[in-house]
Amino acid sequence: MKQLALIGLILLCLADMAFAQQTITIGFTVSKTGALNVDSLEQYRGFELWRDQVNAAGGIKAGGKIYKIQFASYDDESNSKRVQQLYTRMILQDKADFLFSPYSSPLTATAAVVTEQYGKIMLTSGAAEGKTYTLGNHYLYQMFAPAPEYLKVALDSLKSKDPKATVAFVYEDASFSVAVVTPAKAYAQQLGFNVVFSEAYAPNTTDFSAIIDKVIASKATVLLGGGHYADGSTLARQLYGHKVPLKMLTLLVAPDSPQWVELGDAAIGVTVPSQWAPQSTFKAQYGPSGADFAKAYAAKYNTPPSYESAGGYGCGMILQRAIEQAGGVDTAKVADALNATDITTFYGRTKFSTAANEHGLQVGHSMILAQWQKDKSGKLTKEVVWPLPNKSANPLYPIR
Amino acid sequence: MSALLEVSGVSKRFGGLLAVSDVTFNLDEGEILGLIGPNGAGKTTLFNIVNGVYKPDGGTIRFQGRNITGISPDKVVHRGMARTHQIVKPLNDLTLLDNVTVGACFGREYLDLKGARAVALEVLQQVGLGKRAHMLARSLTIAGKKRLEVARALAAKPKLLLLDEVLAGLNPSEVGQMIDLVRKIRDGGVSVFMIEHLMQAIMSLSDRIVVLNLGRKLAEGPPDEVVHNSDVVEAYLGFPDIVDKLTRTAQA
Amino acid sequence: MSGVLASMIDGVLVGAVYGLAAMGLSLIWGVMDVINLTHGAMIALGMFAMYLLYTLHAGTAYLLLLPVMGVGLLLGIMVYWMSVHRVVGRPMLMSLLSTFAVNMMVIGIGTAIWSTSPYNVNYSVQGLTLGAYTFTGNHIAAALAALLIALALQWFLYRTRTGKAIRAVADNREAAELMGISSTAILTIAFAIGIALAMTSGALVSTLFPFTILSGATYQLKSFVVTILAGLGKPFGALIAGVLLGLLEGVVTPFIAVSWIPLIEFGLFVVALVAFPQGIFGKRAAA
Amino acid sequence: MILRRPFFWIILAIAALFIYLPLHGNNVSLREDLILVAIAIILASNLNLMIGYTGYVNFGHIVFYGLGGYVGLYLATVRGLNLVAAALIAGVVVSLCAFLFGLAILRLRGAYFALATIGILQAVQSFVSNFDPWGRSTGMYLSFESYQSLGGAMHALWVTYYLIIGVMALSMILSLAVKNSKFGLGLFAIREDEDAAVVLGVNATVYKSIVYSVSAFLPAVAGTFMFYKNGMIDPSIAFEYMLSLEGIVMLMLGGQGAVMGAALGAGLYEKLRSYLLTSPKLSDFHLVIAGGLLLLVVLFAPGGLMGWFYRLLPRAREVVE
Repeated sequence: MKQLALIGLILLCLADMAFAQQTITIGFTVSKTGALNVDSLEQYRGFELWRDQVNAAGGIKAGGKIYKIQFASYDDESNSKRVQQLYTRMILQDKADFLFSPYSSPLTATAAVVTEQYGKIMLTSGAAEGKTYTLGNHYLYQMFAPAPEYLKVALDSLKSKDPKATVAFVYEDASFSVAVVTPAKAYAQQLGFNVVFSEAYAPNTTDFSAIIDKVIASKATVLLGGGHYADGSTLARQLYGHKVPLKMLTLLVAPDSPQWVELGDAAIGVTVPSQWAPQSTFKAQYGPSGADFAKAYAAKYNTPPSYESAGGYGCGMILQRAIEQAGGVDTAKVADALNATDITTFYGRTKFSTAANEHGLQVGHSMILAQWQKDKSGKLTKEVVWPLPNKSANPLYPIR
Repeated sequence: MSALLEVSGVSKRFGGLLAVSDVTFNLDEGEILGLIGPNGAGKTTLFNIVNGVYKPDGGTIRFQGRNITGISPDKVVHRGMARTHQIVKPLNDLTLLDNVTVGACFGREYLDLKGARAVALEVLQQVGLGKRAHMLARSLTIAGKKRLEVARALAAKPKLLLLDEVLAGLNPSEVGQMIDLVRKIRDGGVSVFMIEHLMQAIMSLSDRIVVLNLGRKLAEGPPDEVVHNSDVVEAYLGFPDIVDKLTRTAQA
Repeated sequence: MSGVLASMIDGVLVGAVYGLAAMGLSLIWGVMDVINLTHGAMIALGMFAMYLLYTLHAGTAYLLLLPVMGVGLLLGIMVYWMSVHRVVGRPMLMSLLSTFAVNMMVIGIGTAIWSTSPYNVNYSVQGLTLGAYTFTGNHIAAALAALLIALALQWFLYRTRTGKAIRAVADNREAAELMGISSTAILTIAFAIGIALAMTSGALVSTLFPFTILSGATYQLKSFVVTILAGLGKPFGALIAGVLLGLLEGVVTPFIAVSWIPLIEFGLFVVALVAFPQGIFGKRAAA
Repeated sequence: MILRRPFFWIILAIAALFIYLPLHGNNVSLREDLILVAIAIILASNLNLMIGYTGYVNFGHIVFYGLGGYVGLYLATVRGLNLVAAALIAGVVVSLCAFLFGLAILRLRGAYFALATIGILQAVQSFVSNFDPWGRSTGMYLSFESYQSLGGAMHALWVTYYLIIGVMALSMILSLAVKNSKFGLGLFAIREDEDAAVVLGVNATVYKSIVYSVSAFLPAVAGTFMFYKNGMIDPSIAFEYMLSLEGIVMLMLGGQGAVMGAALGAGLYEKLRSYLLTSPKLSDFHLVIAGGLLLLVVLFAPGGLMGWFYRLLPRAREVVE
């Protein structure tokens, strides 16, 4: 009888231990198909690497419990119509505790409607456009520096090289690039540049010859713009094919991807405003160092991480820290912890605005400018060229 | 009293071809007027002008004393002129009842659906299709489809009925039934204007006949008079058997 | 050299490719009264065929057009028997839907294989530089290829036995059958040629622009515009209409934002349809 | 008159089921699935008026839904109108637009009309993408606070759901009413043979214009509700060509011409698609399967499911219309 009681006690303890180890479900959609799939995949790999590393290390320890991470994710086809259905499904059916955003500003905006309706925390990456955060949300947290920051770095760097440059803006007519370029135009004029041409193109454009002919006619020497991977890479190729005499070419998002090397000579000298680069030298107060992250990422995926990947990993890290500080997964407590977050990781500083009219907007993170250069062996590499104290190489100017 | 239908100086040109040229004739109330002529004489074109499918290039058409030149076919029906087609045009996937109901709904009296169904059933009985009212039109034989054409036109309660070769393709007993039907229609107070190739039939049915050749009116008059018209005989010279028939019919 | 002129030349060069893309659509439409909605998917398959062949066997990309054409003929025969044969002569809605169904399947399979990521054929021909403007060799070569194919097609339709039979069937299927032409065989051949043309144009486009499995849709819509302008089954009509369309794009773009182009193009399309419901060069569709 | 059709009560029962099922146990997840089914039914039913009743294939039917969404959202957010009023005005405005488009393209027959509808869709999408007051290709966003007027976000979702189910029921009732009317008979005559219909007295020009504008009204109203619920609208989701084409697939699958056909096809297709999309093995193949189904239906069963059902039970025509 005593033995039986002992066995019972042991069983109870085991059950209790098993109970102490819980799972946290994190929901998000990935654009496996559709126009956004390249960028979205990189973001997803960031999420995935974080999950695998956390689980391998035993899980998140908070409030005396251990939480393993599991994902609930679906393909949104780069289409915001599906996003709401899928986020609702993840919240209600898959019982997701927290959510990460889909890739891109419009998809995030639609997902935010659902997450706000159900009062769920969503960390967004790959969604720089700031409008969503001004619509009166309570549970959104943005990892990326907001859109107006993007081209500031490029224009600042240009100012130091060629204060009299003539500038053209050619950009995708989509929420993110419009949100980037509109303040950038004003900033360029403020810096005294002559903006000679500005035109938006349709998101699925493949033939840029008409716009390129206009750029040539405008006699611009610097071109800023682009949008996402597909259009940005095509624009760069065709600018090169038409031998447009540009001294500087800065495109959003696309040149940050490791795939950019496929452009060959057309890739040389192209600059990209970046949330993060492997060369970034932030001293991590929390989580891995930049070098460790890059190494682990390259080992797992055979390709260097892009800033989408770092943003994705960053979402995980910041959420993990907030859970640890909150001592559990209670939404209100985690939200408080996130609101109080001000931390530097390998990804840089992270701090969210707590003002009611822009809750969750990223106010701590700053951007860098990276440039594709040929190293001594003739291999294409991406170097940080701005801001100067952080640089890993000197800017190449003019590029052609 | 003025004529029911007055066609004066009507012409129609397709590209370089003058299909109908300066045709003038009248149709009186209560009359059966026949329209004959060799193939390509412009008979169906003339029908199409009269009921508004084509706009004439010149000339006027008056119906019941009012000018209807160039108004669309659906309005012509509302005025009280209905027609059938030489090449039948059944509404294949509708029942016979629905086919005929369309005629009644949008005809001269512009009935509502309920009233139209009643009329349609009546007319289907009249043309001998009453038992098949709920069949699909596509399942009918050619003779049945011709009757359906007539039924739809009748359901519009027209003052004038245009019949375009309703006898063609029917076997002799069906021809006989159809001829009886046309007579009954006229006796019911509807005037008839009909194109027919079957000479025997049209000679016996018509009160008067208009002959077209190469788009022109060749002759007009009672059947026996038309048959003896030398122009008509000449026009049909290419078809000796027809001349033969014409003469025989006239003698009979 | 002025920007407008450069823009016009660019327009003409790419317009020739639009013309080529439309020839297949126009041929099938003219011969069997079928609006082939697999057209766009076939153009996309042409792009990927070129991509695969070029990765296997780099060299002169233009020589690879021949195997692409061969694949197109085979695929055309398959698609004809799968989706078109049973609906030729039925209401146009039927063939519209059956070809659309095949289109969905091709796009679905293509998405499963290649996802919808953009691909490139990394092949470039030395271009021509006039002043500040450079016209890429790929564009010039593609326009020339389009012209050559139009010539070949014209010769085929007007000088060979089979070509004449195709025209006879297009003109009047029953009469052609009475003259001993097997209309089934001719329809199969015509459909196969139509698909081969679509794939060839796709292969050429792949040397100019990046593409995804969905890229065919744009060229399919442009093919509609060209076909409506040109009338049915006329290779040179299509080429000229294509060039006109490209020229229009070229003339207009220096003066307005490029994002307005689709509005102008589709506005023109609707106007052309309404004004010339049977095509400008006219072939009456069965009433 | 229409109250005497048994199917009228079946429609009401379906709508009641749509409301009861998710409400029972507050199953919000089911509600989200059903809302997409309801939208599909609305689009397919109204498309049925054109394709199934009148015989005119509209490849660009989605243009009404998208334009309705834009007009409604603009009125509701920028102009601050009440949601239902905004939706009704959107319906009227879009119907008027449809009437104008119809004046231009309804003189075309058959395939030419079908092609012109693609042109209209693309032209409208391009126009909206360049139209500043509607945010060009960025579209319009709804403030989270705007849901407060409907009692908070959670409640607003239920309200829009009821509204959309209402529009769904109205769409089916409209189809039923048209089918049993003189107007509907005129449309059927046009579908079977337009020339014959005209000669029988049907004013085809007017009838086609009316049905084309009528088929625009309810999709436009539904568009307002749906994009309001969605929280944002942009040209690529408002005018999705693929969705327009899927509407045709649904209709063929269910059986064109039958009121139930549109609803059945829409329901089944949407269910199938969400199943395929969330099943990891099949998600790449949903297009293949949908295309294969469509091909089989077109080649071997042009009457769709309802056609097959009617052949099995001819008497059912009077009940399940």
